[in-house]
Amino acid sequence: MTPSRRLIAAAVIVAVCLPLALIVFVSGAPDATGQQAAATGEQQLPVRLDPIKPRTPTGMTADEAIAAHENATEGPEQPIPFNHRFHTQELRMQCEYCHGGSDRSPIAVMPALDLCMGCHRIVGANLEPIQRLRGYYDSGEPVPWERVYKLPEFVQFPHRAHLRSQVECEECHGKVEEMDRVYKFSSLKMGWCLDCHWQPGEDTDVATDRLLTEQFPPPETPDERQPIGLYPRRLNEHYGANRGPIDCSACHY
Amino acid sequence: MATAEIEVPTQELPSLADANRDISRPISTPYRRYWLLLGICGVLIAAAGVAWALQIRDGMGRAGINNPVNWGVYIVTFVFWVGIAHSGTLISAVLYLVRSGWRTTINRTAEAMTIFAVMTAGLFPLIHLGRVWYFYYLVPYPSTRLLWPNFRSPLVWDMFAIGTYFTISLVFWYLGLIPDLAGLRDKFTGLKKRLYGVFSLGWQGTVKDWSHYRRLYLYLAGIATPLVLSVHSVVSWDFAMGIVPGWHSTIFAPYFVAGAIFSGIAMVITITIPLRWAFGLDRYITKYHFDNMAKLLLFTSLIVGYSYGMEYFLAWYSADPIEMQSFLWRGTGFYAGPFWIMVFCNVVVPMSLWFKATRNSLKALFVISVFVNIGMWYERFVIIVTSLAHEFDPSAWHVYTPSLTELTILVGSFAWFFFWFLLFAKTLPTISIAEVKEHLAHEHEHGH
Amino acid sequence: MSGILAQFETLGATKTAIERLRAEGHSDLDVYSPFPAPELEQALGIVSSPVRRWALIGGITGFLTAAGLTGLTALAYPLVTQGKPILSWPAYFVIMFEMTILFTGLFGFLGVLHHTRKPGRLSPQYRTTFSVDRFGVYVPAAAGADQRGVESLVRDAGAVEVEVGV
Amino acid sequence: MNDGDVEHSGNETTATAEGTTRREFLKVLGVAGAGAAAAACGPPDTGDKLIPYLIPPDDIVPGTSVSYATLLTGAGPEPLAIHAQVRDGRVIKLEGNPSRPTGGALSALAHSSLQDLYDPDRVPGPRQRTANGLVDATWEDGIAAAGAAVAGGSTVLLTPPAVGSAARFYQEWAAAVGATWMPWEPLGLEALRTAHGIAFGIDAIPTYEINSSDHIVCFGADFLGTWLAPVEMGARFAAARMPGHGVQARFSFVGPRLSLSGLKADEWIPARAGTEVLVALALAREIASRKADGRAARVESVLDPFTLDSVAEAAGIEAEKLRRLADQVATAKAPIALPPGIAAQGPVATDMHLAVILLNYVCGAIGSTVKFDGETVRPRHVPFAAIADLGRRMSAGEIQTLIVAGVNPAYATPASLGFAEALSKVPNVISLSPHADETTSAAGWILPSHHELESWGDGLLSRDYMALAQPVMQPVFDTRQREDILLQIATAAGAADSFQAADYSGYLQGVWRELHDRLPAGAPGFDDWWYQALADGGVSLAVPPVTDVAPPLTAAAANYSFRATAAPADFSLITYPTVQFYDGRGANRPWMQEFPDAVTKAVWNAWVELHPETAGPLGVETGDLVQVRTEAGSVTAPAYVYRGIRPDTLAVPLGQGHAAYGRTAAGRGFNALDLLDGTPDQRSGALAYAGAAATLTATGQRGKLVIMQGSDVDLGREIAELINIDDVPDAMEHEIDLTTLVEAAYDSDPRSPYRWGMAIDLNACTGCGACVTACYSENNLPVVGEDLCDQGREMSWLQIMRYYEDTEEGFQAVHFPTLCQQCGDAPCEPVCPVYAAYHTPEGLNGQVYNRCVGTRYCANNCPYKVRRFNWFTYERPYPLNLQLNPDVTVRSKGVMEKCTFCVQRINRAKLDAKDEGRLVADGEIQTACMQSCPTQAITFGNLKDPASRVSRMAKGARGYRMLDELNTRPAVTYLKSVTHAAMPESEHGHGGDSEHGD
Repeated sequence: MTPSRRLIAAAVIVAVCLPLALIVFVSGAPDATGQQAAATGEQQLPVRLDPIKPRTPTGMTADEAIAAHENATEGPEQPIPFNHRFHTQELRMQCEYCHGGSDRSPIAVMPALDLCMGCHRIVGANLEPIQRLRGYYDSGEPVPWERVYKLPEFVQFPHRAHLRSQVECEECHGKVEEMDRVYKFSSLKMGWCLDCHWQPGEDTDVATDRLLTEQFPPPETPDERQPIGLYPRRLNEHYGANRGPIDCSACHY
Repeated sequence: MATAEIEVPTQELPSLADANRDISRPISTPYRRYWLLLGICGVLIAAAGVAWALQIRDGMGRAGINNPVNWGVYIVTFVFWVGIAHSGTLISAVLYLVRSGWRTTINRTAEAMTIFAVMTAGLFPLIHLGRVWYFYYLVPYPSTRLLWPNFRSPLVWDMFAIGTYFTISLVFWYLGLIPDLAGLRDKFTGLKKRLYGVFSLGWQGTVKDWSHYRRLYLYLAGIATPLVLSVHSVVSWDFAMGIVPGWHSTIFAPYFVAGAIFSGIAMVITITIPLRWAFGLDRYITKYHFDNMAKLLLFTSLIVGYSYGMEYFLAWYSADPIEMQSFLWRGTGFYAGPFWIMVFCNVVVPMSLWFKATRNSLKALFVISVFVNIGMWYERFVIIVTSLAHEFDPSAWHVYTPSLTELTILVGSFAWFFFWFLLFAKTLPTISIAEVKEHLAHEHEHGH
Repeated sequence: MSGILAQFETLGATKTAIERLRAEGHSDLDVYSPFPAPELEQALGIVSSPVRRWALIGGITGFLTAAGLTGLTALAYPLVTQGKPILSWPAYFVIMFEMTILFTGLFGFLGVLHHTRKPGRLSPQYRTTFSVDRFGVYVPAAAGADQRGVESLVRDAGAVEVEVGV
Repeated sequence: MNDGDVEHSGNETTATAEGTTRREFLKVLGVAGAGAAAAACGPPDTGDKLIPYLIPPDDIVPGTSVSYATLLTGAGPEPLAIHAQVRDGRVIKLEGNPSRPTGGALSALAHSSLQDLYDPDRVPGPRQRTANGLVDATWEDGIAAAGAAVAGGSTVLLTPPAVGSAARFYQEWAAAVGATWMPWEPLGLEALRTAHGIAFGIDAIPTYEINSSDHIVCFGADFLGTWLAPVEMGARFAAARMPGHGVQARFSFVGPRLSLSGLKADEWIPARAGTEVLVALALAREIASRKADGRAARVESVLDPFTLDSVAEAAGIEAEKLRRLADQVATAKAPIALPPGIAAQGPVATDMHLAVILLNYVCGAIGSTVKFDGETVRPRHVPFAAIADLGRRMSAGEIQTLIVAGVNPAYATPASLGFAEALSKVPNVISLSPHADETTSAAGWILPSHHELESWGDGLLSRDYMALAQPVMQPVFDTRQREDILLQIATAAGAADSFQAADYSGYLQGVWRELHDRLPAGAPGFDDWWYQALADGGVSLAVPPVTDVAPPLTAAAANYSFRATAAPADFSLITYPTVQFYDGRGANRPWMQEFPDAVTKAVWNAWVELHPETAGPLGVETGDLVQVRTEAGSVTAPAYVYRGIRPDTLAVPLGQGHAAYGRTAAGRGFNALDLLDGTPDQRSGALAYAGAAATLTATGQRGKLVIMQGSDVDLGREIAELINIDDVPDAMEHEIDLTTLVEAAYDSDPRSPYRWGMAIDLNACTGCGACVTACYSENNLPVVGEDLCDQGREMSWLQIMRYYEDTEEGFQAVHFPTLCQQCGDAPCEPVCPVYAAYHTPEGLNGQVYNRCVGTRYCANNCPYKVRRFNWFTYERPYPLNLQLNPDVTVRSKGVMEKCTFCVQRINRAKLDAKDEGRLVADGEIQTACMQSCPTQAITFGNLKDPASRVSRMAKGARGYRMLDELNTRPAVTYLKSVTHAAMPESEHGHGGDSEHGD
């Protein structure tokens, strides 16, 4: 009667291992995220306003850029084949040039068509996509860019807080300067958020607040106040307080 | 030892072969009446299904519940069915432990009832969920949110208690079935043989096997007994753990357990009487069994009645105006009707069981048991709804009346229960053949 | 491999047959019974079943599983409710209790399946009458044993039907 | 923020500015709204497109609110300076202009004018009436037709009273085209003006400084609800009634029915309807006889006939009460008498006002608490009599053209006047109203004008402050500025040259240039000054100090012959305006229909108030249908049994019973004006809203009146607390220190510097409901409709419960704002199986909508019953959804929701603070309710900061917590209401438990 034997043996093993497996998993879960987070924590983040590390331009031409966007496989194809790699690497443009204001707003600011035309009235005016861009501008229609990142309504995500805490654009959006066509770099799932917000050994957001009381008494005049984006890092370095709240109500309300 | 007292004259004793034949006789091609009943159940279930579907589409608003009264017929019926589920394991397990032989012929039916009642009850927490499509949030599984259920919540306790109860009852029931299935396997041929063969796991009743079997059966009876008590205690804690006046009471656990056994026994009686008649099992389910069940019914009725009184006594003695006003309103206010129905059905009617005549009249017994079933549904209604309708802040008081959707689903739940029971009655022996034979054998021995 | 299968109609007869056979030194008897018969177990000298150990292990496993599940998940994302401690053992105990019982039952069942070699095939000596009202005693032919002696023995004991060489 | 919505709507708005058609703009906004509405239930369904700006506006950061200062004149009796919160091109919230004395305070009606702006039933564009009904038309045709009609002569322009430059504009316009301009206000102040004309020979409305008074005697004016300036008066009243600071002013109310204001009175003198005048005179006589000074001598003769006892007899009250009141007023330092408002405005309205003036005169209030600051800021308007006369002339065919703009005479005049029929006699009826109301639907041409929030304008708020109104968003529909339409009509009528300005904004600037020219030298240039004014919401004017605050009494007044009305045989009828509907303009706003009436707590209907002693014999209970009949007509409506009304009086609310005006208003309740025969007061021409003789019959049928409150009394559960002023304790009884025990009870994380808490002063709360509506507006609360309200499925996070507390001689209402108490030991939290309800480190009871599965256990276990469940997914017909606040998730079916102290505001403030490396300062966060409370009854702040205002109040002597015995450790502390009335031994009365549903 070996078949039944085997069945039973298997059943017994499962039953005994279940609790152990569970214990390992549950206790393991935070650790796992922790290691990742620690990893990102150790690597020295560039100060936000530094330029993107100059890379040797690959000598890509505008036509190549357009082709590269159209031939790219990942991410949605855009109505105008805008090539991020080309603009950031070849032309050395900064994220903030087009997406400035994100550090003052809960949402990421999309460049106005006006801004594009600032250059493209002249630059590449003869290119077909640029002419289409021109067409939009003249007809007074906005460009219907394809959305790449979309959070559900029940998540309140302040870009501003993250930028001012010196979270790099690329931590969430990836190396956009190497994308011919922007694709969704991160899952935006809650666990993914917690990878950063959850720092084992580090203290939670309330501790940040407490430390503020001790370390940063309200200055008399506004101009004496901490330069934007500086204090959270100092808190991290000096007191190991975390990067953000893990409190549900910080994002869900 | 009750065994000795079976008042069946020896010459009428069926032989072991008779037992096999008689008890498995119903397992045959059914009559039209059977299909009719099955069909009616099917229709009612379908109706309830539609009602539920509409509720999921439109929202809980289709039920009559409102702001102060957030729980209504659904939770009432849930508790009702969980209560029904209790007699089964009680009769099999507890009576098995105390060696009261009269359980033998009814424990199979009672256990089946338990299984189906839990299957019915288990639906209601889902039906009453505002966003049932997210029910898996209640299940402890590793998710990307790193979030788990809140094990401090009585609702989660409830989930585990009911789940355990269902599983253990199922094992208990199935274990008892195995030898009988083997008997059926040997009786039939062809497909039936194949099927019963598979489920009997190749049982051949060697004495070694019987020894393991008896051991486990004993253990199961042993753990099922505290389980029965714990399950309905946990159910009662869904309310007792709340601060609602009329819920927040320490007597709830025993009170609910007694109530559960009360309603369970009643349901067993309600079912076995027609069953006995329909399948001609008069020689196996005798007056003697009903007499014992009636006594148990009377006893639990007394406990339940005592609890009703005790609730009022506590409220009065506490001198807490809120408690007092709540209980005063319960008996005199908008819901006085349900309250007095409850008292009449659960306390007044069963008192007739003091008389042997009533206990021995199946008709009377049947009527009384139906009364008790109704009364016990109302008991849960009174406890849940009246307490919620008049809570701490008088300005928030508001009453509740069930909606058509709720009633349809309530009726559907009965159909669902009897649907399964009908299937059971036609496919499995409604009495534990092996145990009956064990008895008869001893009788024959005595007879010699 | 051949032996003798005797069928009996009463418990008593079966019992005496078993006792005599064992006295004769036939230890490995297969006895079939249509209902649980403790008398026969005594006759065969079966004292206790190892299922008890399975149940015990199951209970302990269940208790630990529940403890781990409740405690560790609470720590996995510590959220306060009503000022209760993150590790609210009194509340978690309910879960532990239920899981203990659940695992006890399931392990016990597995135990029975294991020791009764179920699910499995029917043995050639099995007769369908064993599930109705007959008791069966199968005496495997031991090397050099006297088949006749056995046969007459069981007949004396009251066997209603004896098959040789099954 | 959900990028989807926000970017959509925002940038589309500007796209519109750049010329995409309005339809597209609206479409996308609609999509955004729908997307928001789908939240909390699975993935959102906003479009997957990102629409950026074409030209980025300088001052707008996408996804953040910009507040524009402007002026709101149409929301109730007073003009309000407001800040409109604009998010991505949509107005989502209105708040009071914090730079004004009343701060962020607003009225419920003001908040709800957002729903007026986004009213789905607004006239979307020009319409013409043809043989087959109303059809779309073009502006050009409309203007041309109107021009021709006006050129035809005998034109009447009917508008609301115009403030500021508009008044001048209408006059000039009327002159230019040879028309008559009639500004009209249904609930006007004509009687008050006339009375002051007689008394002092000046046309003025005084300032009633009740804040500096120590005894307020009100003769019927609902000054906290609907009369004169409720928001401003609310603040003054709170100041007057604040215990501790000096002595709390006494408040006596004279009149047959307790209004919202009357319910706060220490003493009620239930004078028969119409006899308030006698009471006032009798009081004046008593006081004069006590004072015996010069003023007393002047009015001795006129007061002589009104002896206390004769008056008490006539008014049906005990002379003893009256005498005691006289004593109190006579001994008071700074007493003040408030005139009858609309509710007491009977056939002798002028006399009544004059009597009150005389009372104020003899007790020395004139000049001290009643101040005349010269030129009144209140716009003039024609009396009701003039409208009645207009109706007659219309029926006589004397009127060729009637231009109606923003008033609704066909509804707001008694049916007996037959104004509706008269309209049909007018060849050209042109409506410039944005709403399809009764008058508009009778018009031949509808040329819809902008909503106020889309318009330019200005107006005096006080004699030294000129407020400016500017458009705060793109027009929602194809409408135009009202004055622009008139200008174009004038042009079409050939009167173009009489206006230099091309449009009204130009005209307005012209007027303001004149204002600027009057500035002293060294003032900034016009443009800077103008933009500053736009930013601030107005400019302060340099005006000479007031010299003559107490003008002398005229001889006419000194020898006036007063009239009183005879008591009707059966009942005298009172028709009164309500906070939610006012003159009926609130009726098509869902928020206002679902607003529980401050007195009856009834919603979505109109009712008949009668005294228990009246109802008893008839066997009538609340909700039973009764028929009220007058000579003018009769209505059958559900009864409301009310202790606060005289047994010989019936009262019905105004504002319901619309035949048109929109899906929400149409066919609800009845129009109380149908019961009036339209007799004006002879002297002032004001409509007599009170005093009509009525009969009452019980129909024996059961009607439907949805009351949003279960029991009216707290049955000794010490929920609503009213104490006598002498019993105010020195320290808080059994105080729990919420700042030190936190570790023990985990009110909030011990390491967190915050524990958010609230203090609510029941003594200050007047039950006006501004907070309730503010909450609807801030937190995207759905409106569920009458039937669901009846089933107890209302969604208001904040409700004002009106509890009756018995005093020795009568009763007094305690308005009890009930909201989530954010308990430290919250019973709702542990029972949630999925942690959707949990405790935040800052002491809030967090509610995670997207985690909620809807077991509703939390709501069962909440002793305060403040949790609300989404029984359905509630629709917001476009464009109402444009008002949704993107900072707050819109909940959908199956989700539990509740107040979280406006956690979105808390989080925003914390981010701002962090950016500046500091903690949130006290007062930096204002919850929506706190912000809009006129009496500042609500205080919010950090309980862990002992210096914070809320901590100090929470420890205050009057402080207590709701159902404290449950040890839920609420973060909300209530301050007991204080009365001058003697309290019975058992402090808690068990009067008339009217229980809901039983």
